[in-house]
Formats: sequence, C-alpha cells, structure tokens
Amino acid sequence: PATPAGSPAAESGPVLASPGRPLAKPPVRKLAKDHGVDLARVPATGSRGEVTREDLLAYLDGAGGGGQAGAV
Amino acid sequence: MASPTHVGGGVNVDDLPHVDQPMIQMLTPEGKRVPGGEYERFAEDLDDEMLRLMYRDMTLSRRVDAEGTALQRQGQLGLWVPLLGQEAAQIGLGRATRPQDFIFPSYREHGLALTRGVPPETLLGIFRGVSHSGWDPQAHNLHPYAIVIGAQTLHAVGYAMGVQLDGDIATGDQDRDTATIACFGDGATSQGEVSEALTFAGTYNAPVLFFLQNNQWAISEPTTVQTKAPLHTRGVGFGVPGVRVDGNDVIATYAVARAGLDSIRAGNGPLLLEAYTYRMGAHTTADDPTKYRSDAETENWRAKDPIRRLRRYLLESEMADQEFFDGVDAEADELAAGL
Amino acid sequence: MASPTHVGGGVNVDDLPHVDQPMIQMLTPEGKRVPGGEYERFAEDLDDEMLRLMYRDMTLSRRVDAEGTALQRQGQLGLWVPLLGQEAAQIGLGRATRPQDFIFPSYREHGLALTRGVPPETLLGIFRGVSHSGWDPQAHNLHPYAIVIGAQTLHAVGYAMGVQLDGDIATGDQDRDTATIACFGDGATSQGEVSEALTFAGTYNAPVLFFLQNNQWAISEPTTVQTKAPLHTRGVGFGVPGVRVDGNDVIATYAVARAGLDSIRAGNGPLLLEAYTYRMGAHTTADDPTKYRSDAETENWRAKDPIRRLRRYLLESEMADQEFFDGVDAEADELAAGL
Amino acid sequence: MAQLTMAKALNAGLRKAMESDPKVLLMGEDIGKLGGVFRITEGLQKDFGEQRVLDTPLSEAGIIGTGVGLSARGFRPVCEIQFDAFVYPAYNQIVTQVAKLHYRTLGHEKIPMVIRIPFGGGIGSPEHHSESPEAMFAHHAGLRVISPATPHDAYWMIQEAIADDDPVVFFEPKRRYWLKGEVDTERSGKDTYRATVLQEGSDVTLVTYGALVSTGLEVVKAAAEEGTSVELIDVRSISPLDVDTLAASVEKTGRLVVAHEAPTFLGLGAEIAARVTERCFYSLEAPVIRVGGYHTPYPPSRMEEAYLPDLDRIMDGIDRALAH
Amino acid sequence: MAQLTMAKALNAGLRKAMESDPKVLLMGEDIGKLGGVFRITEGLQKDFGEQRVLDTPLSEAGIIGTGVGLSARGFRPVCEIQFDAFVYPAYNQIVTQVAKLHYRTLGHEKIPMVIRIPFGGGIGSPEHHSESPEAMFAHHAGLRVISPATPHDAYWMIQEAIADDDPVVFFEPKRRYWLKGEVDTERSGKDTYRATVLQEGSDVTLVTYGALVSTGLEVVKAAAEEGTSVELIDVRSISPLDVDTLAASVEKTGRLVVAHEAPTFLGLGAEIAARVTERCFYSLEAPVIRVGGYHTPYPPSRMEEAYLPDLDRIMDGIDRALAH
Ligand SMILES: Cc1ncc(C[n+]2csc(CCOP(=O)(O)OP(=O)(O)O)c2C)c(N)n1
Ligand SMILES: Cc1ncc(C[n+]2csc(CCOP(=O)(O)OP(=O)(O)O)c2C)c(N)n1
Ligand SMILES: [Mg+2]
Ligand SMILES: [Mg+2]
Ligand SMILES: [Mg+2]
Repeated sequence: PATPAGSPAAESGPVLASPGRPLAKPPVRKLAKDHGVDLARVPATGSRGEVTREDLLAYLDGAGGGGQAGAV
Repeated sequence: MASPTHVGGGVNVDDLPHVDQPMIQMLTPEGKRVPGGEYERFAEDLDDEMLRLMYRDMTLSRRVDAEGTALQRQGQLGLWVPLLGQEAAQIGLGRATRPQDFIFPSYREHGLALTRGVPPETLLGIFRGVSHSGWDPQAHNLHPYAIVIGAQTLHAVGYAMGVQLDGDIATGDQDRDTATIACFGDGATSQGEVSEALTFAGTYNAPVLFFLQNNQWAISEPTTVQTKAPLHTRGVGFGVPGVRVDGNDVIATYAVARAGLDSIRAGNGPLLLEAYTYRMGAHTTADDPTKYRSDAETENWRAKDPIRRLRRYLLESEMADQEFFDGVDAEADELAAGL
Repeated sequence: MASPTHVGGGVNVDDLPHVDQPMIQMLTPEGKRVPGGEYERFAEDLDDEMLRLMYRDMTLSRRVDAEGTALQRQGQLGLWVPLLGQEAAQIGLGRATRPQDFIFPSYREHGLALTRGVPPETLLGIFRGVSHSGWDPQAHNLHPYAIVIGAQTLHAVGYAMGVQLDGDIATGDQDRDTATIACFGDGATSQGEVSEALTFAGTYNAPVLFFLQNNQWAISEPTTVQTKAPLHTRGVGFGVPGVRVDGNDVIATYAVARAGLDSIRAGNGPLLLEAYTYRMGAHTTADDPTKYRSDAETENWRAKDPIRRLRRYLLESEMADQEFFDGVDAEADELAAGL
Repeated sequence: MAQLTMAKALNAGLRKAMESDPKVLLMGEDIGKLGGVFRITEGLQKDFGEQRVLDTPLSEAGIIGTGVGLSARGFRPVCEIQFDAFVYPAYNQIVTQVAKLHYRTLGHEKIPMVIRIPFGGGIGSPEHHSESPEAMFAHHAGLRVISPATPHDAYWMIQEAIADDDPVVFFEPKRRYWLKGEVDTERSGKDTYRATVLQEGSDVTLVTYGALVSTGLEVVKAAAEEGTSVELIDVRSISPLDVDTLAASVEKTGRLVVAHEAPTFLGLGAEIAARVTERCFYSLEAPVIRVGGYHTPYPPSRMEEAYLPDLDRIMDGIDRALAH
Repeated sequence: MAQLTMAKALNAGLRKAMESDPKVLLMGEDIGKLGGVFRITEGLQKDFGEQRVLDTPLSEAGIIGTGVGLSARGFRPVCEIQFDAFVYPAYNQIVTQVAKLHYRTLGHEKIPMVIRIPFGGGIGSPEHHSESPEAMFAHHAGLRVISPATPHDAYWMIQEAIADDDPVVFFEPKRRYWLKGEVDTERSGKDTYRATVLQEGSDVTLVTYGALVSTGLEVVKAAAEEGTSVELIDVRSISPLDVDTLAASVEKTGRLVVAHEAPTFLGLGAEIAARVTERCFYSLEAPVIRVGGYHTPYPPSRMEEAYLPDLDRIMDGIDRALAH
C-alpha cells in the first residue's frame, strides 16, 4: 500500500503504513524507539508493508537534518 | 535344568510334571511318522493332499526367502529377514487356522503371510523400503508386521477380548468362533509387554494363542540369556498353560496348533504354544552369525530340517512322487522370478 | 482354581505340586503356635526377647500409621497410605534381614522403614509434602519409597547384580554376604517391569528376594483382576521359585524370609516370597473402600489380625505380661505424640 | 443448559458417547465399581455393565496395547490413565503403535482410541501425580492432543474425541474437576481442534490451556484494573495447533505471553513462540514471553505453589512483554 | 593424533573409560560377542570379560532399571539402546527414575548412568530405526542430553559422559559412524556441555547437531560460493543448552537457521528459536527459521531423502532468513 510520504515534521496527520499497527522487524522498532519515533508515522515501503530500516533512516534524515533528532 | 535350591516346599519350575517331557513330535528328523498321542486326532485332516499342500507352502516360503536374501545382496532391498528353518512352524500354524482367525505377526512371518494370501511382492515392499506394511489387515486377517519387539502380543490379546465381547467364541459355529494368534520370538519373552499380554489374557480368559517361535536366538543372544526356565512354562504363573511342540515338524505343529485353536475357539481360554525351532540363517542380511555361534550347532540343526523330513515322508509313504516335487520347484522358481 | 482345559500334556499351574498347599503358618489367628516343618529351624532365633521386639515393632508401626491417618484428617498431611494389617509381613521380613541387606520398598513400607531406623517424622515428610523422600538410602540400606508401581523391582535386581559382581555372596561371611529385597504388591505384578525384574533375576541368578505383599487389593481391584493364577507361582516360568507364607503371622514370615534370605546370600539365586495378608484400611486416606468391598470380608480378616494373635501367644505362653504391653503402648503414644 | 462441574460434565459426555455407540468401551484402573479415583466414570459400569466398563490389570501398556487390538476389532476404547506420570509405561505403545498404525497400514487401520489423562498440579499430591507431559505426545505425528478448560468444553470435547477416528490424547486439568460452569448440552458451538478467544483485548495476547485458563480469566481482570487490555486465548488443541487464531491475535496486539504448567524448556510455549514469531515477525513489539514450569523435577507439594505459574507470574510475564 | 571413524572413536573412548574406572560396566542387547549391531563395543567383552560387558535380556526397561540399581550399588553403567525408537519401552524408567532419583533423595543418590542411543535416519532402515527422540528427553529436568558430531568429540564426550555423576543420554548420529576424522587422544580442548563455533561467519548463523553437522559444513561451502557467510555452530549439548554461545553469534549475524532431523514441531529448534528470540530480539533481522523433520511419522526408507533435511533444504532455510 503506497502511501503519500508525510513529512516527519508534520506532527499531525499520521499516515499508517497499513490499516493495523505499523509493521517493522524488531531492530527497526528498536531504532525507532531509541529515536523516539512513532513508527505509525513512517511511510513504509517494505514488501510486506513494513517500515524498513531505510524508511526509518530516511524519515530520521528528513526529521533531524543532522540525524541527532532521536539521539538519546 | 538345575534349578536353585531354596528351603521348603515352594513352587518351582522343575516340579512341573510335564516340564521335562520331550516336545511333541509326530515326524522325526528322518521323516518317520510317530504317533502323537492325544494330538493324533488333530492330524486327521492331514490327508495326502493337505500334506502336499504344506510341503508346497514350505517350499515356496523358503524360495521367497532365498530370493529376499538375493535381492538384498543385489541392493534391491535395504534388508531382508530370513525365515530359513522356521517353515514348518509357520506353515503348520497357518494351515491350522480358520479364515476368520486373526494373526498378529512379528517381522519374520513370511510363511504365515503366505498362508494368509499376502502376495510376496507386498511383503518385499517393506524391505524395499516403499511401505511400512502393504496390505489391508482386515482383508487378510493379518495385522501388519511388528518391529518393536513384543508390542503386537498386547494387540492380539485386545483383539481376542473384542472377539469375546462380540460373542464370537463357544457358539459351536465353525465359521464364527474365532481365535486370535500372537506371534513372537524367544527374545521377545523378555519384554514386559509380552508378560502384560499374558496378564490380560489370563484375567479376561481371552481366546488367544501365544505362538512362540523359539528359534534359539535373538540376534546374537542364545535363549539362555533370556531365561533359565523352559519357555513353554512362561505362562504358568499367569494362568496361561503351555505346550511345546517340535517346530520343525509340520505335522505336530499343525496338530498341536489345531488342538489349541479349537479349544480356544470353544472358550477354554488362552494357551501358549512354543514351537521349538531354529533360525538356520542370519538374523537379517545385516547380521554375521559366525561371530557368535558355532558351525557345529548349525550343522546339528540342519539335520532337523523341516522341509527335508516332510519330503522324505511323502516320498517313502508314496504320497508324492518326483513329478510333484519338480512341479513345486517350478512353481517356486516362477514365484521367485516375479519378485 | 479351575483352570482352562486344553488338550494334551502341557504345563499348567494346577499341576504344580505345591500350588494348593495351604500357605505356611506357624502362629494361628487364635495365637496358637504350630510347627513350621522345614522352616521351623529358621524360627530358632525367635526367643522371648525377639518376639517381644517384634510385638513392639508391630505396635509402634500401627500407632504411627494411626497417627498418619489422624494427621491427614487434621490437614497436616496431604495424604496418608496406611499399612494397617500388614505389620507382621513387614516386621517379619525386616527383622529377618541382616544390616547389610538392601531393601527397595514401595510406598506402604512404614513397618520396614522402622526396622531400618528411618525416623517416622522423616517418613511423614513425604506425605506432608516437604520432600519426596527424606533419608540417605546408603545410611539405612533402604531405597526411597517408589510410587510408580513396580519400577523399584528392577532397581532391586540391578543392585543384587552389583552385589554379585562385588563378590558379596556365598563367601560364608555373615557380615558380608548380602541379599537385596524388592517389595511390591499384588497389583504391581501386572506391570511389565516386574516381569522384567523376574527375567533379569533369573538370567543373572541375582541374589534378590521378591517380597510380594498380597494384601488382596490394588485400590478397588481385587487380586482376581490381576491374575487367575496364585501369585506365588508368578516366577515359576522365569525360573524364580515361589513360596507363600501367612503374612499375618509374624513368626512364619520371619522364618520363611530368614530361610530365603540365607539361601539367597549363599548364592542360590532369586526367590519370590508371597506374604498373604490384607489391607485392613483404605488404600489411602483419599480412598473409600465401602464403594468396592464388603464389611463381611473386612470382618473376616479382622479375625486374623497379626498383632492380636502375637499378643495372645505372648500372653498365653507367658513370654510377656501386662506390664510389657502397657510399656509398649506408652512408647507408642510417646512416639505418636512427637509426630 | 446445566450447571455442572467439569467432572460431572465429563461423566455426562462419556455416558452420551456410550449411549450413542455400542462400540465405545471404557478401560482403566479402578474405573468400574469405584468410578475412578476422580469419579469421572462413576455409575457407568453399573449402567453399562462390566463388558463396557472394564477394570483392567494394573498395567498402562496393557491398557493401551489391548486397546489397539480392540480398535482393530472395531471397538472405540476410551482408556483412562490414573495420573499423568503413570502414562509413561504406556509411552511405547502410544508413540510406536497408536500414533503410527494408521500410517503404517496405508490408512487401512484406524485407531479411534481416546486416552484420558488427568494432568497438572495444584492438588497437593505426592510425586508423579502432578505432571504435564503433553509436549511428549504432541511431538509425535499421528496423535491429536487436546485439553478442555471448562465444563462445557469437557462435555463436548470428550464426545468429539471419541467420535474421531484418529487417536486422541485427552488431557483433563485435574485441579479444575470441581470447577462449575454452564454446559449447553444442545450444541457445542465450537470446533474441537481450534483455539477460542475467550476475551478480546488490545494490548497483549495471553495464550494458555487446561488449568491455567481459569487463572487467565483472573489475569484479564487484574490487568484491566491496571489499565492493560488482555486478549485471552484457550488453545484447546495442542496438536494440531491452531496457529491462525493465535497469529491473528498477535497481529492485532503485537505482544504474546504463553503460559502452561509444563516446563518451558521444550514445552508447547516454545513451539508457539517459534511459530508465531515466524508468522508475525513484523508485528511483534516484544519477544514472546513464556511463563511455565521450571527446568526442575516437579517439587514436593508444599512447594508447588512456588513452582506453578499463577496470577502473579503471568502478570509479571505480561509486564515483561509490555516493557518492550 | 589418529584418524578414526566415529565408531572406532567411541570404541576407544569406552575402552579408555573402562580402563580408568573398574566400576564402569557396559550393558545392552548383543553388545558382547557380537560387539553391538554397529560394532561400537567390539572386542570389549573379550578384553574386559562378561562381568563388565553384559549381554542383557531383550528388555530396555530392564537394562535401564537394573542400571539404576547398579548405580545405587556404586557402578557406572553404560547402557546401549540398539536403535532410537527402542528406547521407548525404557521411557518410564528414564524419566521417572533415572532423571529424578538425585532430586528425590535430596542429593544422596547419584545415578552416573550413560544411555547410548544411535539415532537418526539416512541408512535405509525399516520402521523405528531412524528416529530422533532427543526432545523427549531434554524436556525432562535431571537428564543431560548430548550428541557428538565428530570422531574427536565422540571419543571425548563419551568419556566425559561416563565420568559425569549425573545421568547422560548420549545420542550417536548413526549415519556418521563411518565418518573419519582426526582424534586428538591427548586433549579434548572442549567442554562437553558447551556449543562450538565450527566456522565463523557474518551473514547468518546455522545451528545444528548430530548427523547434520557434516551437512552444515557443506552448507558453509555452498553458501560461500553464493557469497553468503555462514557461521556454523554445533550445539553438542541439547540439555543443558548453551544459549550464550548461540546468542553471541546471533547478535553478530542477526539471522538464525536451526536444523535437525527430529520433527520441527516441538523439536529443539522450537526451544532455540524461542530462547534466542527472547535474548536477541532486537538483533534479529529475520525470524528464526527451522529446518527439520515433517510432522509425519518417519517414512519408509525409499522416501527418507525427501524427509530428511539436506543441503538443499538448509540452503533454502538460509535463503528464507536472508529474504528478510
Ligand atoms: C523393543 C525392541 N528392542 C530391540 C529391537 C532390535 N531387535 C530386532 S530383532 C531382535 C531380536 C529378537 O529376537 P526374537 O524375539 O527371538 O525373534 P527372532 O528375531 O529370533 O525371530 C532385536 C533385539 C527391537 N526390534 N525392538
Ligand atoms: C504406574 C502406576 N500406575 C498407577 C498408579 C496408581 N496406583 C497407586 S497404588 C495403586 C494400586 C497398587 O496396588 P498394589 O500393587 O497391590 O499395592 P498396595 O497399594 O495394595 O500396597 C495404583 C493403581 C501408580 N502409582 N503407578
Ligand atoms: Mg529368536
Ligand atoms: Mg514396559
Ligand atoms: Mg495390594
């Protein structure tokens, strides 16, 4: 399900990667968690409809510019 | 058998009146017909034709067996389990059964399977590795071969309990009254499940024949490793009486089995029949008996060959001629060629 | 016992010469001392003191047992397994053993445990639910209680095989030659493992006493559900001779056990001793025997009470007086009070 | 509709099965006059006779092994094993014969046997009376392994097990024998070999079976009080395992806790964890958490409370799942 | 250093153990004159006598049960079960007695027994001769369950098993009996109860044991040709399970494939998958993939190639792991 890429900055109007909960493999979930990112807001391009590591990194790139957005 | 001597008037296998009686024999190794006492009348059906049939059965069994070994050597079978030497025990029993009787075999019962109409190629399938068993048990009244030693004896007792519950004993109807047969070996007698089968048979007075082929060996172990008491006494303490027959004598085996089966079908309860015989070949084609037994022993038993003695008897009593024997051999060759 | 009638001269339990002999008895239910034949000399050690000791043992066992039941009723134990009625069988055997003998009990052997110096509170721990067993088996030459029916009989045979390998039989040294005892019940005889124990005992001629307390019941099942043959004949077909003793007669049990143990230690091989007794109480405190047996039966056996008959004998033969009995009762009360 | 204990529901189910098929036999130790040590077969010998309710010799291998022969003769034996650990003497017959004869005979011979086993702890019994050996049977193909958790399921599942032409190992959660519940004797409403969602929830899925289903219901309540929404599933069928129902739930909640009394090491929880993780890898917010028996022998009964998973330990499992 | 087959290595290990401790006894069917159907005990009865190498009656329960008694008497019995599926008649003794006596007696009684079981398929045998029942033992606390995969390990692990005061179920991968390899008879260099990394790699971890270790080595090569770096681990000890070694590898590679001949359903792979997933959840790039026997009875031997995991099926498992 291709979804229009939402700007990570746009706090409102989350776009779900799938109708249910966002899909992602555990390390990507971890990465999102570590960066304080709600996976539901990350556009998913994975073949299973999941948020891939690349999706998340792209989202983080967009979000933080310098990538320090979620640094804990 | 020298038995342990304990003080007092207890029960001891040596005190059993019949324990040391020689086994029942009606055809000597030399092919001489000797009277079978109380069992004689159970050999009445054994007219010329029947004896020739049993000769044929034994010969075909042996031929199929030889072919099994040959096919294994050629790599066509993964393994073969020879019945060599046990033809009389199996054909004697098989021909004493009635069609409605149900047999629970072990894994060496090729002769019995033949009497139950299982095609040899079906049997071979097991050893070819294409099936674990190949026939419909109900169609042949023959359960699948059982490899886990002794397990089938309980199945037989259960089946016999079912026969009893169905009322299919002691009706006097020859085509209805049913006996069940549990086949097992001397080695198997050590498995707890075999004793449990004796227990259930005793308790429920189940119409079952425990058919023990004592071929003297369990792979490399002689019967003395399994027991110090003669095996026909095994059931005594369970309330299952026992009889020992010369299992290389097809006439005696037939007669004693017939007597037992008739009695079982009449509702007289279980019986253990020890067919005293010899595994003339290897345990299986994977086995090397020279590792554990002497040539002298094997030679000694070869003199008791079950087929040769019947052949002699048939010849000498003129119940069969060379033409007959040639015919049987031809049939055997043909059977083997098709395998 | 009416046995099945099959044709021919086979072996049958009824043909055993001693099978229907009454069990060995040396003290009647009325407390009368009767001669024990060949076993008489094995009662020689039973002087006044020894008989009083056995009376005491039986009384303490019964008192501990009653306390077990009471404590269970009070909720202090999860369960109790009463030995009520089997005191003579256990004390007779226990006192016939030598210290080096090793016993493999079942779960009802509180009397035997007493003779082996296991403190009753340790026993109670099992039923309190604080341990599965509480003692060092080597310290008491008593294995833990065994709950899986029959399993311990194989352990006993293995231990006996070890004794034999160690050369601790037939040396003539009273403090060295060792017998092993396998305790089990009438119900247990149906377990395959018990038959396997008989098999191994026979094959290795193991110095083991199979001590079968036939208390007539396995929970709700009478012995007739387990076997049609008398249980002292169970070992016959395994080469293990059998003897039946009045298990409510502590003198006979002692003498016959003593004879058997001496003989086993001397290297004469295994023996099965059936102590014919009665489970006077429930199977366990969770059981309700009124569901499956008659008061008449229980009453009948109450007349054969093992303790009462010894008490009568001690009184009438003036081997003990009221003071002695009072003393024993006081000791029993004290013991129970500490539980 | 009737209010019955699980024990009475089983008894009624057995009675029903015996009434509807004369080939159904009961076999076991003390099941006749005594009606079984748990009275599950109470009254059945009286009503159906000694030919249909057999007190057998004390031999589990014998019960199962003769049951195989009775099956070959066309009967449908329902074999009672008195307590869980006493099934082991029959293990050989069950796994090498009962499980395999249908396959061995190329489908010719069916073994429509039911093996009833009261299982699990919590009733203060001595050693060997409190075990949970279900995984030891489920590992073998050819056996169906099921366990009812409620009187209603007990009533219906025992009948379906008996009607099944394949062998069924039927585990009865013995400490729930006295649990009362509604039994609809008109209709089951359920498929014996499928899991049921007993309580819908959104935060975490709790999967269990047998005695712990009751505990699971308490967990649902306690968790709700703490603001956690638990979806409770009773697997009912251990083999075959209804992975679809479990996976659907986990895809929704993202978290799974599996609880059983059997040791976790190679217990059913391991299989569920492996399977669900494979199916729902991208949905899992947390690894599957297993709450079960320890890798020790079952302890003496005074210690069983510390051994058995209970409300606290399952709540803790849920917390561990939620901590991710 | 010597080049030995696994069969000869086991024989040498047994001989060594018997030489160093007179209490070590061998027991089993046909192990004396014949030297066992696989000749593992060849020559030992001749050299140590019938009192130390016992041909027993044909009763597995008897072998193990008398072994318990011999243990109580101070012996160290090494019991041979002729083929895998023939262990079931002894299952009761093993799980209710051998496994539990140490605990039952509060540590007073030790059962230093070794139960040798040739296991697994691939040699064209009839029914019951090709099974992999290891999970059925590992589920029970109180038993150590181990399996050597090389002649070197066979030589040392059998000796360590015999020296161990706890009971050990020793699974011998029968189709590797004729596998030759270097045996360093001077030093083992390994701890029996730990897994070994046989090949380091970076893309995916492959865990296996027994006969499939050899296959695993082929997989490593074949995968390398395809550009995949496989880390191969032989667990060696099934219980206890050396999770640390597995977890360390998976934390590095992010992917795990477990292969064994036993059915995957409730096989060791399930436990490894559950445990490693719990430990390495955030390191896993893919769910743990299990490659194992199907949930069917072991087939007739002509079909066993289709049943047994082989290079292709394991490679496929690796592909499935890498596809995530
Ligand atoms: C339970 C079990 N244990 C071991 C074996 C391996 N085994 C196959 S045949 C055999 C010997 C059987 O001897 P016996 O009962 O005398 O029968 P025979 O082979 O002589 O016909 C053994 C040990 C087995 N099949 N099953
Ligand atoms: C293998 C096994 N099956 C069933 C039971 C349950 N059980 C405990 S005692 C008992 C009856 C035993 O009877 P018996 O051997 O006569 O001993 P008794 O209780 O009379 O002393 C049964 C069936 C058990 N403990 N173990
Ligand atoms: Mg034999
Ligand atoms: Mg058994
Ligand atoms: Mg009893």
